[in-house]
Amino acid sequence: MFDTILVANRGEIAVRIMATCREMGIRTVGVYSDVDRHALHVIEADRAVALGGSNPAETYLDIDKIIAAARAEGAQAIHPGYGFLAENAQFARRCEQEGIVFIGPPSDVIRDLGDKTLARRVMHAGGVPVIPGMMEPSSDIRELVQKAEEIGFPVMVKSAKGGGGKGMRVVETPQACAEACEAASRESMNAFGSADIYVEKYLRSPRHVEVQVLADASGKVLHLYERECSIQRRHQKIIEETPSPSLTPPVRRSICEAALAAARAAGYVNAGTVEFLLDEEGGFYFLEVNTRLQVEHPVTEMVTGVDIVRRQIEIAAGMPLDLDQDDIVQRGHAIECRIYAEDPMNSFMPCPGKVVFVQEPKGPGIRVDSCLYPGCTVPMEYDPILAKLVVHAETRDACIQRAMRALREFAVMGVLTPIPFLADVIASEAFRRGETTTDFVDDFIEGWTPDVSGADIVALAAAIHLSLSRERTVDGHVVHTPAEYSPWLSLKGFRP
Amino acid sequence: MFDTILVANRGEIAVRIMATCREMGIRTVGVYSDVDRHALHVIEADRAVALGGSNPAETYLDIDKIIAAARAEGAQAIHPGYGFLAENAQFARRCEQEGIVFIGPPSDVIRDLGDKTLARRVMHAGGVPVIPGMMEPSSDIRELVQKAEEIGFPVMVKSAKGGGGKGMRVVETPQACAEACEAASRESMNAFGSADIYVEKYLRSPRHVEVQVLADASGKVLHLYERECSIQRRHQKIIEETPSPSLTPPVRRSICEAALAAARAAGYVNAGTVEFLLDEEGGFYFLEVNTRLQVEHPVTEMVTGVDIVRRQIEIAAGMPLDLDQDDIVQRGHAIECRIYAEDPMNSFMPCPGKVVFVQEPKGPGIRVDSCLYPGCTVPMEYDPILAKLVVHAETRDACIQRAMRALREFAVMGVLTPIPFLADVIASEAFRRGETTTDFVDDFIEGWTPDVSGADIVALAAAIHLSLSRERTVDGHVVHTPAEYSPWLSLKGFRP
Amino acid sequence: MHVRFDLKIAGRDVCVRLERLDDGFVAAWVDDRRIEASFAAVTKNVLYLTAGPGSQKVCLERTPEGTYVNVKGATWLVRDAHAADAGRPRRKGGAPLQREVTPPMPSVVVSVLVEEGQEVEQGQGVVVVSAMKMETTLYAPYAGVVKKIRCSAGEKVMPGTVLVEIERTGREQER
Amino acid sequence: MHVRFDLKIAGRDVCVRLERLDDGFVAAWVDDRRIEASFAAVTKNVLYLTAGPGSQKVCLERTPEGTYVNVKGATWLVRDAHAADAGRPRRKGGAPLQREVTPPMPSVVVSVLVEEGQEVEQGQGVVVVSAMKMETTLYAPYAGVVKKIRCSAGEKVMPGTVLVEIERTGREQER
Repeated sequence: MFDTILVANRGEIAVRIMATCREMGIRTVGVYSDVDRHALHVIEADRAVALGGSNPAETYLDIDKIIAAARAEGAQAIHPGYGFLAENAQFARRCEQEGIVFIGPPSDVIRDLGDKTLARRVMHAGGVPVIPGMMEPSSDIRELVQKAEEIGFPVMVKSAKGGGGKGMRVVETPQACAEACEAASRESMNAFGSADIYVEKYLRSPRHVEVQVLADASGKVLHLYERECSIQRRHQKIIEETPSPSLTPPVRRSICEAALAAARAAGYVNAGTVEFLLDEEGGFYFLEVNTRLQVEHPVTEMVTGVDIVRRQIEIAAGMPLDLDQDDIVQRGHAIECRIYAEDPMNSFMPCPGKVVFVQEPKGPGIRVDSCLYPGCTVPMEYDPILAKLVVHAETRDACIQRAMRALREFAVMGVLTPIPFLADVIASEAFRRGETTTDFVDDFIEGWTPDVSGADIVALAAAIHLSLSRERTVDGHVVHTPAEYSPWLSLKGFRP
Repeated sequence: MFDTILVANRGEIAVRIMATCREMGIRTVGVYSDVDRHALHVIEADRAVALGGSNPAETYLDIDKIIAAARAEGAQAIHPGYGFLAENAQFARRCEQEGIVFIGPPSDVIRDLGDKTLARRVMHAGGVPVIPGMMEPSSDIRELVQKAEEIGFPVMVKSAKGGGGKGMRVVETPQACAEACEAASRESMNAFGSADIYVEKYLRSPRHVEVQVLADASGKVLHLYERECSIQRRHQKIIEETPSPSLTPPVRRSICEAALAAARAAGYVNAGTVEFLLDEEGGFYFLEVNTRLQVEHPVTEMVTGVDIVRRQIEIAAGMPLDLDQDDIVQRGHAIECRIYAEDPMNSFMPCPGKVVFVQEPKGPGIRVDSCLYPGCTVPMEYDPILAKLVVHAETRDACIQRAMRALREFAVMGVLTPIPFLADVIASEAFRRGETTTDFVDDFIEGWTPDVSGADIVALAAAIHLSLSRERTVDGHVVHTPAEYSPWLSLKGFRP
Repeated sequence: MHVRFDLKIAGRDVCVRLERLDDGFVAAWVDDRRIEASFAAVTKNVLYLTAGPGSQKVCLERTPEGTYVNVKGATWLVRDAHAADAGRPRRKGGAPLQREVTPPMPSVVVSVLVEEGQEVEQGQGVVVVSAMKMETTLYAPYAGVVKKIRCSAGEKVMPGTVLVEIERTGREQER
Repeated sequence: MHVRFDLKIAGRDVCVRLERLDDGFVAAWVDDRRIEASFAAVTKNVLYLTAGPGSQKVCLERTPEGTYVNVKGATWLVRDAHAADAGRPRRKGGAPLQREVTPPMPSVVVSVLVEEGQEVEQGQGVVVVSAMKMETTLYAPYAGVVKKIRCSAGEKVMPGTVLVEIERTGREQER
């Protein structure tokens, strides 16, 4: 087993990975940018290396600096977390060349699965259902339009290399097709350096269901069941759960089998996620493979009891999976809510800043993966995820109740968060009924306003708090009013 | 279902019960003594009623006051927690008379199981193995000595009514027997108003294994497997785990079956725990039934996935158990460490006081049930339990590693706790090997001293902290030195 | 004797008059509503408040911007109504109504889309900024001529900083 | 220029001399050991300290009794060696060595076992106190005569308060 692992990431995921490393007796090396000097992942690391600079490109994405830090600190392995270098085949290759173990799949697997039409061909050949559409990319507009007509409208036009919505558009009619293909090809060229695009069937209101897989170097492949991740805003998941309320037992069996077939077809090793779209008739189609630890992996950990990060490290160290498929059972229900620094009242715009107060919920069935502490800074340079609230209970109904309790006990002050919005989504009849499609948030936000009925009590509490200036509180602290915000003199001794 | 429940308890267990109530949409009424005015269970309650006074007898043990509070606040049910009135048959009876649901077994079941020889007869008749010994109590010394000789030395002399070690003594030789019986009988008379005692076989270095049961009003009885609770000091458990490392699968099956038989023999309803002593040959003997929620119930919740408090409330509300025995599976391993306010260096003497700082561990597989907050008072009037650290992992080894991590991340300052002692116990070879008998702590403490090798770093940190007086910290707070503890002038701007 | 607080909460002015504030008891008017409540300052950040039939835990933290208050997971910023800037009106789902080219949050400038002296239409994109992996285009609030560009690509900029000055050429400018 | 702290930690005197304390860097002697370390005051209660090959999170809270310091789950009380009371010697597994009849912790008196004027042996139980469900018997530290009983059943008593005064009759008392 490794004695030192470098965690090439920041935020809650770096903190979470380090927790498992500490349990395994593995020394952790953190890395940090200038603005992350006092970030929690630095404080939690046994050793932290400054990368210098603050932009992602010059810090968490800088392969040379990360490799140099691993060398300097004697790390035998690097865990990339998610985002940043996690799905960068070039980085994985570089690790292989340097003799450092990359905790993830081999670099050529990352590369193949990153090429969308190649991945489609691999999956199709492996017997995995893919969305009807082109298996080879093209930049020939006439060919593209002809294929679109064969597939039948509406269709989705996508970049063969891209991701993140760039070069992607829905085409509803034959008339609009040529122009859409031209625009998509141009965008793909600008963004990814390739004009190659492809056309596939567009699914309306699909559900997003993914399957967690684990594969060891000997070729043993297991699945850890599915996650339902349809509740998204800006194509980014905000609520995930498992089991999926939309899968019947036979569909669950099929989709998990398909995920195993996908992992085998790709020669997969380590932990990965096979994403599918599910149509209204229960048909499912391969979307892509995420060749890394997912943000939402904790819901799977809670219902299967498996520590996925520990398994990743063991597999990377060459240990076999000492589990069989029958050992892995879904028990109870788990829901994850992502707590971003963002404003649900304003298109979920990110809100960097300083967290002045935080109190996380706790108790039975509650897990919070977080990088928050009072006084911590949420920098503008990176993804605004602050914490993940994960709850587990015997049934979906009990889990919903637990999630509502936990959200109401989750206090973050100083930056905006969607906590009240998430609580209202979870409490909604539509969510309770399991009506979770990728359109959910757009539909729900339409009719949503935050509850302001408590404003009077809030005003009273604030007035009392202001009045207690310089009085001693129960815990022996003195409450101070900053001079710049003291409209009233001290009320010490004030009585009617 | 009830709409309001009064929780007739304090501390971590009241907080834990209220959490489940909130999830079930049930309003909670807390009660509190004068010294508990700012206790966490008051802050967490939807409504709190002052009982007046501070001694247990005039507050949490005062049946009239508790009943009056329930009436005044419209509570349809009372959850007694553990300790205080939880196993008081008279209180349960009073609730029955008042038409308030007592969340626990019927009062006559509590009464019968509280009488030790009656419980032994009930169990024996029900086919449950009991410790060889007398089935009827006596105060006739000659008869007692004769029975002791039949049983064979060493024997244990016990009060028929008592508990908590009073009137209990081990007799090694026939010569010492008469005098021991006389003393025990006298003590029993003084403590419990009855000279009746009995004699049973004394087991050396036994293990303490108990089985959680659930029974509904229709007579359905299920077990939730065992807990190993051998690690004790002063006859009080401090570390519990499940599964027990000492049970073979056949013994596990037998002991769980015996627990079901015990619950059936007693006509048990609601959640209860059947305690057994396990000898070195794997034989086990009925010890007693705890007719309440146990302190250590969370380890069972973590490995079975069942919320025991929710089941208690549902059963009390007349709902049937919608589970079958086959639905209940042990998964993974869980360990609980009790965090008392006590001094492991000084015979675990209780240490009341004020908690000036607390930081609880978190992350995957960790649950902390606690009544701590910075500034909270630990009163001298009650049991010194502050918190329970409960960890869950796939295997016992991983669970031990997780417990060690969590203990090292659990910071409590202001009152003494056994956290460093617990960490050393958990890390010990003997514990890892599962050699946990009730003698464990006495043996372990012999050779134990706290690690003081970090004193230099602590001194340096303290000196830096003292030097930072009145400097701004990263989070924008100002560190103040109380005037009475400022041996040095402010070092603001101090440079070499 | 009364103590009066003019507060601004969620865009609304609220007047709180405390009539009595004993140890653990408060009597107040909140606008026209009479509230009597008991309270305990449990820690410097936690107030336990019982008003009417229920009790609640309230978390509070005072900052130069105002007092943050959290009740049941929802955070409110309570400001002194006199000191608070009037507050920009906000529309749900839309950016704040801007009269100037300034970023909505601390950001890095990705690119400047116009040059000094250039004529711009109302609603024309002038600067692209990026924060937390999300790019936002800032638009000209009115038609005019770009008078001065006050930022460049790669620069960190804060809300309130005017990135591009535009001289209005519409009718309102005519005197 | 040096700043010197004479501290008492876990019964031991430790002298810390800070030679340099820049923003984030400290050079010090701890007794005879030279330590150079970097640090960050992350919050008012958390110091992040890197000394040698490893880093650690240190929690600190200052109180009138001294500074509490927590590292890896273990809490230390660091006192000013000059101000700290000499500290009673402690034996593992035993009560502190007492020269007076005083409770080891805040307690309630359960019963007084002696009367004024009564002769007591060394080690004879004189008062039973109770704290947190645990009863403790306080013993006569030496043989003597009970001069004054300063407590009664039900009373709350604190460490340091002498509950029973005993006039010594042993040899040492003879002048």
